[in-house]
Amino acid sequence: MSHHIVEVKNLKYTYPDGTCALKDISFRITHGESVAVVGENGAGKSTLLLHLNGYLMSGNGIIRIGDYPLTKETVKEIRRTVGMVFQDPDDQLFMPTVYDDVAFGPLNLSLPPEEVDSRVENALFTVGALHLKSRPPYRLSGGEKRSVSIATVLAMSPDILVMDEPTSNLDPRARRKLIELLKTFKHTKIIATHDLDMVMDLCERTIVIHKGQVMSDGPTAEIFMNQELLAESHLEKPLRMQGCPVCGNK
Amino acid sequence: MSHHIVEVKNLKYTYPDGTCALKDISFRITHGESVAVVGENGAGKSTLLLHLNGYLMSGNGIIRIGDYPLTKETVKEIRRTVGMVFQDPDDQLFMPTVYDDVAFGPLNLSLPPEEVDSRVENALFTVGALHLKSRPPYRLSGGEKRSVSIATVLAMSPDILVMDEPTSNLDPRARRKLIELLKTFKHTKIIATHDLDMVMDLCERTIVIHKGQVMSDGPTAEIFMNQELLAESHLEKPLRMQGCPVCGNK
Amino acid sequence: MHMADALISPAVGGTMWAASAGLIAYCSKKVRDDVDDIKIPLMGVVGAFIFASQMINFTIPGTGSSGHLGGGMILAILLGPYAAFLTMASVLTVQALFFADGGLLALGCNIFNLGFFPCFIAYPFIYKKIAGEQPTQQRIMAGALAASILGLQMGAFGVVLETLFSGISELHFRTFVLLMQPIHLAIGIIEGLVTAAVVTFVWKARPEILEMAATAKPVRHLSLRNVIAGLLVFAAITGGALSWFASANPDGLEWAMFHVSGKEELESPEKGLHSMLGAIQEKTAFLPDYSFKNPEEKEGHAKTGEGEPAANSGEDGKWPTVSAGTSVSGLVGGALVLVLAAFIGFALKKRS
Amino acid sequence: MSRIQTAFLDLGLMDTLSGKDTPVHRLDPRAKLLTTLIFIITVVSFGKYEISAIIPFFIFPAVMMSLGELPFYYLFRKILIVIPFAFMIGIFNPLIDREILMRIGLFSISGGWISFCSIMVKFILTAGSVLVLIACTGFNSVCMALEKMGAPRIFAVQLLFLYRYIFVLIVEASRMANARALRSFDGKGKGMKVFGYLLGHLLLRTIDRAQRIYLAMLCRGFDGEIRVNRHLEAGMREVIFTVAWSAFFIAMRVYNIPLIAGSFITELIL
Ligand SMILES: Nc1ncnc2c1ncn2[C@@H]1O[C@H](COP(=O)(O)OP(=O)(O)OP(=O)(O)O)[C@@H](O)[C@H]1O
Ligand SMILES: Nc1ncnc2c1ncn2[C@@H]1O[C@H](COP(=O)(O)OP(=O)(O)OP(=O)(O)O)[C@@H](O)[C@H]1O
Ligand SMILES: [Mg+2]
Ligand SMILES: [Mg+2]
Repeated sequence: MSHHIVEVKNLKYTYPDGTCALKDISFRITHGESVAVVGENGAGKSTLLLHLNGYLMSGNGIIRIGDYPLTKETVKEIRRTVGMVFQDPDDQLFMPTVYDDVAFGPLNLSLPPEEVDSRVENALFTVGALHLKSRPPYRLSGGEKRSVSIATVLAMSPDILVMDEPTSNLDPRARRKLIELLKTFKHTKIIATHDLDMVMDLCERTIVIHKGQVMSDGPTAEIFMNQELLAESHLEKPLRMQGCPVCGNK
Repeated sequence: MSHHIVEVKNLKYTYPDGTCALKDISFRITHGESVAVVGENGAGKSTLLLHLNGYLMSGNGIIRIGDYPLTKETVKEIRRTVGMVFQDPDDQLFMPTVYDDVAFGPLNLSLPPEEVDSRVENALFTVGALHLKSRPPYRLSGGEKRSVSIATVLAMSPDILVMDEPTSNLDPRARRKLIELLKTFKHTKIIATHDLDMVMDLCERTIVIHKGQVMSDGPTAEIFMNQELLAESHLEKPLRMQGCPVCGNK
Repeated sequence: MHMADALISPAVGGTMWAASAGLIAYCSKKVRDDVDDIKIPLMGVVGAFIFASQMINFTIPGTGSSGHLGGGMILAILLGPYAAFLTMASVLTVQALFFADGGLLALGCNIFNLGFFPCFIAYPFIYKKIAGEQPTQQRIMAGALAASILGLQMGAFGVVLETLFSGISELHFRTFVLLMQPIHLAIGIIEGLVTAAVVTFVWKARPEILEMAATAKPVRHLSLRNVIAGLLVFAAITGGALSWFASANPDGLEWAMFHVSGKEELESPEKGLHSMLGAIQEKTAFLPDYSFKNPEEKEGHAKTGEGEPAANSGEDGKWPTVSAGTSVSGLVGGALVLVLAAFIGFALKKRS
Repeated sequence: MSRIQTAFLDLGLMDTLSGKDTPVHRLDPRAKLLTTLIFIITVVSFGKYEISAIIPFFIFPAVMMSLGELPFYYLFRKILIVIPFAFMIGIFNPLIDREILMRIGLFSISGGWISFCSIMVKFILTAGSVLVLIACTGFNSVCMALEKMGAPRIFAVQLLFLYRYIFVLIVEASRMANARALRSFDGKGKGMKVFGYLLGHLLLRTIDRAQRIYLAMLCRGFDGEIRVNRHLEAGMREVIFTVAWSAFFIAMRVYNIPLIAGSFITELIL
């Protein structure tokens, strides 16, 4: 079964205004892998992620999710398989209560009410936010919002989780909790981020994007040891690898 | 001369809806100090900063900036002394071009046009953004926006810089450049942030806020060594002090 | 339902420009005097919100087509009438300039149709009355629905009148009204429902936002008497402009009557029809005196005007020669000039 | 590509075009605004059966477009997008006004068709000239010009704010629409109710943003008055530009050049 494979081949994308955001991207992610997509501001990370669930489609290049190539016919099926978590939870939480929000996707799949209910409870339980069920999302703290926005995606029981900068704006503990949470998931994970320390904790593999091209693709540890590569793509070693300024460790 | 002193005594604040955001805050910051304000989401950091330039005023407690207590009469004077950099540069850059934006403050001070002009040039030069002068702000990258938003504040030649989460949403290189820039300033700096690694680089003193109260106030290095304190206030050691997971250094 | 430049005459466009400019000046003064400075950024940002929200669609139940938020009513509820009018005017200006959606000359008409009616009629006299001081969800719902429908009906009627007075379209008053009003009833209902949904959402989440707008003092100052007085002044200006226009073209008023009342009733006296058709040409002329126009052209048009009923009665001998001659010349010349224009453009481009 | 993204791109592209540096771009915005207005008024003032006399007016946008290095097809496509309303109103003319006004050989053309064509030509000209104005002037400059020409300052400032924050809010709105689309299936979840919630949330965020902006303004000494350190300079160039074009428009309005040229040619041939 190749159900959770993500394959991108020679993907190119130019925004209608002529900005060439993706020049030539190819990679293959297999079942259960956890992959980071890193690169400077404007490198094309978000554009790439938007292709994975068919929000953007270009004639150029091939995307396969599981057994299907992504086409107009399969996009509906594929959106169930690929769950996307946005950078700003406020973009994702628009219903009057947390419950409604998490139930929004399953209801649109026309599932029976009991099934919807159990999915919502499960998803909220998994992220540890069951107690927020009846709260309106705009009254939640940043960390709580983030957990709920992940729950909205989990409730669709996706096989692949795609996340755009999930740790931004969280306090250290909330960030840590999120990392722990994500570690427990067995899904295939694709995470675009600037938080390279999280990458070290979560992803065994890293893809570096630079000006719309794959600049490097390999084991996370190797990539972060490559000083030149990092400098060229506006990155730095993860902070933890930079040595402690107090005790002077390198 | 006690011009750049910031003193807060027994400050309390309750939002009109009844949320008690600040319970009892006191501290004193002297000329040229660089102080971090840290704490979990919702601890009250932003609320505290909003008091320092008189946007929020409560009958309870005393705030002194330089020689004056902050009151309705002195607030205009004090707003010149305290420059505030917001978390989202889009909130701060509201004029049609970078030049207009940086000139906005000096023009409100009714300075003569040549003086305004030279201040704008100076401020933009200081942050290394002179070449962006005639660009509209929505055409700037995240890092550029941040630099310009600092220039808008510098053009008022404030004595005290107050910043709310200045490194959020920047890629590693842009973040590094910002830290280098801030290091060169001789102003008194007060920075609310979750980026504890930046705190280590920039601030010799740290104030930990927890549930609207000052939980700890002291040299940064000491505070970050206090594991218990950090745990209680939802913080962690800065990542660089957590040891490298690759080579196993602690 | 944005009016386009091509559908209005300079007189109508100018009058509506004057009216809207006057209202903008008046509202600016009112907002200025309002002590609340925060209105300045708030208006701009909420205007941007209206703009952005118009780009998101929703599916209209049962039809499969999609709709979006129009804006005037929700702005009035959020900002109060004066600030809302200014904001609506800016939204329309951006639409006109960037998307050519409603032209520069027609901007006055559009601001009046989509800004004045919702902000100064529907909001104070419908919404406020229904929603009352202590709004409930039902009251907000009913108020927003009624006010949106009424505002749009008046706006649509404005479009009808402006189009007819401009005399570019052949549509009869009755047909046009029967066309516009029901379409805008549907649009109004949808707009009302959406407005109500958004307003109740905000009201539940952050009631203080609506209270802020409702208690802002300008609203109280807006009395029915002032509005009626304003409308009378406007009517006087319009009337003045139109009668200036009519006196310069003696048949103008008659022509307008003819259009408004429909063709049939006035058709019987052949003379009347002739002079009217003749008047159509003059009416839409820029400078009302013939002497400014090329006599030959006038001749040709006048002839065609007179020749038409003659054609019906079978004696179509004389006019086609003259008219065809001029028309063919016109076409040839037009094509020539068009080529010339393209050439000029091309040559300049090459050079630069 | 969703509508909202297209709109954003449109704005962005128009804004980019207006940032070019050509002789046309360098002109004072007031001159261009005034000239465009005169252009539109003269075009609109033509009788409803006139077509050929309007044709010379294409020279103005053609010249502006080439001097300003503006992409013709792009602007033309933009006009086509908005043409339906004028088309819908205009198309009644051929249905109602069937009086034959013109015969060319075997073809007889009714007044309705002529006036319909006239509407379309006028539409292309007026809409086109507005787009050309923005593409070679920029919105901010047009606002400044409006203010200098007597529009209330608060209105001009408000326009500037609106324009500035369109760029921010459209991105926010499109992300929300995007998030909704990814969890909607078979058109479910795109109804009015959800739309209301979506906009409600966006509105709350927008109002919060307004509050933060206000605060940022206060911090920089805002006292209810917006000041700008910029002066527009209109020199001889601007005067010549405006007067020359206006004279041209009025001349074209008074003399039907194509007709004169055409009769000259047809006479030569016949
Ligand atoms: N809607 C759009 N229209 C035109 N260009 C766009 C659009 N969205 C993004 N771009 C451009 O495409 C390029 C890639 O953008 P993208 O958002 O994918 O970068 P990113 O890697 O996600 O950056 P960040 O780290 O800042 O999120 C950038 O140059 C950007 O300016
Ligand atoms: N406008 C407001 N009305 C009511 N309560 C508010 C308002 N703004 C903030 N609060 C509440 O006041 C408390 C302190 O908020 P504040 O924004 O100061 O926290 P913070 O330390 O800046 O958090 P973060 O790290 O998330 O920025 C929180 O409980 C918050 O919910
Ligand atoms: Mg991104
Ligand atoms: Mg904060």
